[in-house]
Amino acid sequence: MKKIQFFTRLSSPLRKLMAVTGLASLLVLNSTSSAQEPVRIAFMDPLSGTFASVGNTGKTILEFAVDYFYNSKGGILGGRMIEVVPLDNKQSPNETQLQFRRAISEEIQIIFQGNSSAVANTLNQTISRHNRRNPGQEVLQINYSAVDPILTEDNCSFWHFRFDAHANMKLNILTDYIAADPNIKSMYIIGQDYSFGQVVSDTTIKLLNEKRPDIEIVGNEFHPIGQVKDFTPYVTKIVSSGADAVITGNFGADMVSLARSIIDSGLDIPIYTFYAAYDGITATLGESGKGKIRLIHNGVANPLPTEERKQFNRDFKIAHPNNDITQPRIVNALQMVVKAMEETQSTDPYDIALALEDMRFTTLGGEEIWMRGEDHQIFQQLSISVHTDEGVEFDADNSGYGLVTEYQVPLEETIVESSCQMRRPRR
Amino acid sequence: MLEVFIFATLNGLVTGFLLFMLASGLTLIFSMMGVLNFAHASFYMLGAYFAYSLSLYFGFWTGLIFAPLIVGTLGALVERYGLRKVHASGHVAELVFTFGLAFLIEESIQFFWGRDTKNYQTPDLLDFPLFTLFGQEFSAYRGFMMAISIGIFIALYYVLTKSRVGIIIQAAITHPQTVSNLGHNVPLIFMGVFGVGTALAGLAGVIAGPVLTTFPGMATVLGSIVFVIVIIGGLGSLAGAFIASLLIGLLQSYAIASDVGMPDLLSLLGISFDRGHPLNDLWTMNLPQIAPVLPYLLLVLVLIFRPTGLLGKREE
Amino acid sequence: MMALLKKSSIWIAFLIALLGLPLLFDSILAISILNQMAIAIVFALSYNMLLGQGGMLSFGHAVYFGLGGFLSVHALMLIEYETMVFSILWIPLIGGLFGLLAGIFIGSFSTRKAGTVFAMISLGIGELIAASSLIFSSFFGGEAGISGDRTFGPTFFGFDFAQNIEIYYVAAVWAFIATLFMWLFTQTPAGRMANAVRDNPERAEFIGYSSRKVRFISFCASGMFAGIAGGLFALNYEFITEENLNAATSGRVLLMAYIGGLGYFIGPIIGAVVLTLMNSLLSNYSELWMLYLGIMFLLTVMFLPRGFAGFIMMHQLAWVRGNMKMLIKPYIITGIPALLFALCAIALIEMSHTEDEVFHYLGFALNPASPVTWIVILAIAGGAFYAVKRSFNQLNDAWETANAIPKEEES
Amino acid sequence: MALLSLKDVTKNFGITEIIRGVSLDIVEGEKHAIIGPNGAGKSTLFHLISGRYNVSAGSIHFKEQQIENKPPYEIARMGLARSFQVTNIFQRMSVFENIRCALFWSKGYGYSFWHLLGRQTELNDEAMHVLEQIGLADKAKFPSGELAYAEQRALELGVAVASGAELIMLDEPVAGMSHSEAENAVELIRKITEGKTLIMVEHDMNIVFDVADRISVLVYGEIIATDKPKNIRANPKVQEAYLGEAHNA
Repeated sequence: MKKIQFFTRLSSPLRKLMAVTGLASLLVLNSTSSAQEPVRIAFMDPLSGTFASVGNTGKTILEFAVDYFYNSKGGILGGRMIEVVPLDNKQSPNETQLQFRRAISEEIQIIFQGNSSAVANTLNQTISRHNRRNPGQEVLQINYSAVDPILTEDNCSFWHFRFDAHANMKLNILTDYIAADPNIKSMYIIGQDYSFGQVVSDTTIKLLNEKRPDIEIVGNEFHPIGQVKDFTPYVTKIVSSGADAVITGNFGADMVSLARSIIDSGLDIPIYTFYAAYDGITATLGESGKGKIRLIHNGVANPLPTEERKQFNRDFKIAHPNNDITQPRIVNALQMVVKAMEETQSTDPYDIALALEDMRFTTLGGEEIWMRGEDHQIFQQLSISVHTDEGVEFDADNSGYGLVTEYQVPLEETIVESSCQMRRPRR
Repeated sequence: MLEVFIFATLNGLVTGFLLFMLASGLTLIFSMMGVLNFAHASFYMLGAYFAYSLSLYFGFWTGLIFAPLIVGTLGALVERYGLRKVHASGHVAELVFTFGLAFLIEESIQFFWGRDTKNYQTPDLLDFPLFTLFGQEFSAYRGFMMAISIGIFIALYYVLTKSRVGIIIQAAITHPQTVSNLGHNVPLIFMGVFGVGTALAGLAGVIAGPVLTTFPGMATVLGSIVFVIVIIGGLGSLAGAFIASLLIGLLQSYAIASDVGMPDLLSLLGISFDRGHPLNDLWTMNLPQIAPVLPYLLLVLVLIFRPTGLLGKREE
Repeated sequence: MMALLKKSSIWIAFLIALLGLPLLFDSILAISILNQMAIAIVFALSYNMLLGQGGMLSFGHAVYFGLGGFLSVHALMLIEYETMVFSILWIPLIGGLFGLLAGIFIGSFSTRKAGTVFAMISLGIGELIAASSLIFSSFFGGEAGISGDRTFGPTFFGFDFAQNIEIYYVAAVWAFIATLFMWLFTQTPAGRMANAVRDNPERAEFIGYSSRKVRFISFCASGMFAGIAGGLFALNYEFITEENLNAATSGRVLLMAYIGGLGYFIGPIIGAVVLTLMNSLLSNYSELWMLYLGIMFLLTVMFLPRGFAGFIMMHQLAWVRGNMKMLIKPYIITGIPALLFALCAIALIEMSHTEDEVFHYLGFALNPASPVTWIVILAIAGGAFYAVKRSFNQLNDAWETANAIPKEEES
Repeated sequence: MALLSLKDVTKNFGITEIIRGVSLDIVEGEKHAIIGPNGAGKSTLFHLISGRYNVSAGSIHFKEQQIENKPPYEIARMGLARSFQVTNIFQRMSVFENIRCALFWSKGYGYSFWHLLGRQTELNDEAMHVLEQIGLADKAKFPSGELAYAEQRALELGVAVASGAELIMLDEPVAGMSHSEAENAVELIRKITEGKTLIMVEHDMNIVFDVADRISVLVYGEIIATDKPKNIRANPKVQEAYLGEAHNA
């Protein structure tokens, strides 16, 4: 019996239909056939719905980088192109499951995913389960942005690699920075009521207690994620608490609304954040946020250290004038995965995973980064940058405002212990 | 504590008045046409986006005037060419229609304006603190929001009680059948009310956009709350909607401002649980955390004990 | 005997279709979609018990689905830790049981009235439970949800249910049983009185029935079947999150039932199948698929008020009279330009959205930057629109003739 | 002994008193008509007896049991059935289903969800029998909402009497019918209420005097007379208050 691939070939009747209606006369027939089968990698993030802007930017960066480094230069592994397959998970754990099944149905074995730790956790569990039950069809999770520490600690997996510093690493550096500021005597913590918000809260309290016991935590607030109309009532509490600084793990609209409410209330205190830049946030904060908003992130912001990195940004801007390189770690992840493939001359996830372990790699920005083998966590320099319009060579949202690095910590100082007890598959 | 209370009250009032601008239109539509307009908050969002685009070229004030007009026209068109057609298939069909409309408006906004947050700013003219109390500023823009909302309330009250059209509408809210029997052009009234109702929602969007952030999710955040207000206030009662709007605005604001929770209650009762208790989540719950669901709790309680709503004059 | 066979032939066909489909569509993706369909069918049918048969418009039906699912995942965990040992085949029963319990509890106060009051209580309850699921994270697992593993239970004739195809057969059998029982429910006094109360709650009281109690029974049964669907979900995905009991899920089931056709038992089944397919396949082709879904949905509500099933049933009369062939030609004549118009509209929307220099569409490479492309497509769309408009009257006439009462039948 | 007994029944809506102390005994087997000018409170009285409204004061006994302020379904279960002035059937269900639903309770099915209706031969035969009685057997599968007006009225009657109630209350059963339709309807009423107790509200005096054994005259919420038809015709009070007026009109 003929196996019917109905679901993936739906368009062919339509194609015929278009052909008979005579449209063909003015159109060039498309020809993307290549000699060798492409290496397919999935990009699974929200591409529609509320969170879509972050996902679409990430997709654009990955696709651009694939083209920039490899496809335009004849491909990898002796002439194979890389094909990025976008999978829209709408940032929902449910949809992630469905899209994962689509990925394995199309025999994709590498999945890039970054947004939402809840999704990353789901994907991690799903992949572990799938790989255990289907030996020979394993899938690799390339996590470029989900920062819940548990992914490389208690729930660490051989099939998961993280290319971003996790929340505790970032908070470790951020609290060092705060602790060094003698003007800060009290701190207000506010966050979305979900796992990352809670990690930020718990860890901040713990670390500040160790580093600066004199700093008083004058508020520790959780608000429901994505449901707050108006942050002013929260800001009222911040004002009346007399806090010298605010720390928040908010992202998206919750981040913008919170920051604007704080600034609108006339409160002139620093706001320490993780995600207060790009995708419209920088433009919206604009002048009012200048010098007040600080971000902790891995890699570098302005000034970019090398000419290659600058050129990459410029070329990207030409191709995509309305997007920014928001997450250079996507590029690092791609380059390291390809390096692992080239080293092993294989696209088998198991081989790639072994090659990635303890890989040291020099990024476009000239820094050396390290993928620790024991828990699959990347280590690289961490920076704290400020939202400003001075000294910004590469701005965000075409707004003239952007991030300028104020404080940097080299790789060695970012290393933290891991409780990971990895179960390694036998081959 | 006093400053927290004062600001919580002010914030509650700002939110409450804003909610009333949405709820007033929805009450009119709901009471007269029996349509639970799920897309009402989407018109609010459209207002914010139109005003944003207009403000880029002509400034904030042009947006303030024209965006609600555009939204109102769109609303009237939707009523004329969409809802009226669906009307024959019954209330569930109408409701499902508005449900789909809300979905479509959100998607269209993402299509035309993109998915990121929009840099829609308050006008420079109002970019100063109105007053400073206990070190906290109350921005002039918030004062302006309140003034507009109160102005709308007064205007609406005046039109509905003094003008001929208003009296017909009032009658149509409480006795929709009778009014059509009296020979008034009910379809035209419906279209007008729908247009005005959505224009009010649009106006709310215009003035809320700069402070509450203009982004594609802004309708979802408000959507069902407005419903809740209309139901709590009671069918056919604008006054009820007004009271319910302020009630919910203040309720949420006070709940966030308060710091009490189960731990306080338990310690008052002298009970304590350790963290490992299976119901630990319940014992550590606090009021700010559940503030957003309070309106729904209120809704369920009101419906169980007083199905007509606070000031409702009729059921169904 | 023959009569029984004839009566049950549609059920046998349904069972064969359920069990046979994976032989036809055997890719991993197809199995995944079939699994979703089986779950969606049970869920949508359970919703129709409320709205279509009982006249209760609910905005919170996902609560019963979700609670059933959460309890089922907890049951999976109990099996995993060997607190209780039973075959995972019975998991949907646990989901159903808790759906029923939740239905009994919530129904005890929400079914007093139908109409707006009921709808609003269901909305409020839905929001309350969805919100508390995020607060009570030890039970609901916060936004990441909770997960189990279905392979730890006793095996069933050597199957350990590791593969999705195995679970599909479990789901298919359960979906069949649930569908059968839901249909049988409509054939009982309680089921018929649910219709009566939907049509006229007042009159129902004067023939001896408490409308409230009739609604309550339907409500509980509906909650139970939603719980079974939740249990199937838990088995299929081995995890469940807050999403599964929030308003979006409640909205989706309303759409399924409505688009399929509320007045017909088969309606929600059609709706579940169509929406699941669209959900899974459309997103493959365009990131604007939600926009198309919205447009399609509005068009359905406006032009097919009785859903797809209603549209099919519209042809019953023509079919009975043997006039279907009169309709085929007009349908094709109107249908082809309509399809062409839709394709052109999609092309225009996509072209205005894309950032690429070449836009690949239906096998053609279009240049979005060139006005020629735009003009040509607009021209085709215009022509197609004109063709639809012109041929529509003929279609209408054909419809009238096909459904006209033949002379001898007129009395 | 009276089958139905009203004692000083009063009903007010707000400050308006609609029923002002009505006392009335209906004897088993009698055909009783209630007449009176518009707005006299006839329908309200029906609603009070059948449980749709609660009484403000007074008591109602049916089969010697107190029934005032009980929910309609409990009263119906005791054997009191009624029809409505405005057609009040299950619009989206078939004619057959309408009748069958009306039979459920009296046949002891209750809220059963374990009896399959297709197998209840006796019940289905009974429903068909009622349909034959009301002359709608050939329309059994017809959606009831699409019946002609007179047919809907017949179905309305059928739903009321199907359960085999001992006391049947008909609220203007022939209102809105043409003369010949009304005649048929009266025949039907006679046929299906044979051997049962009947209370009816009707405006058409010919029908009232034709059908009723006794007549009560309700004026402004009070019964001014209850008597045999010929005595009512002769009663000067009635003539003054109602009949004269009606005859002159």
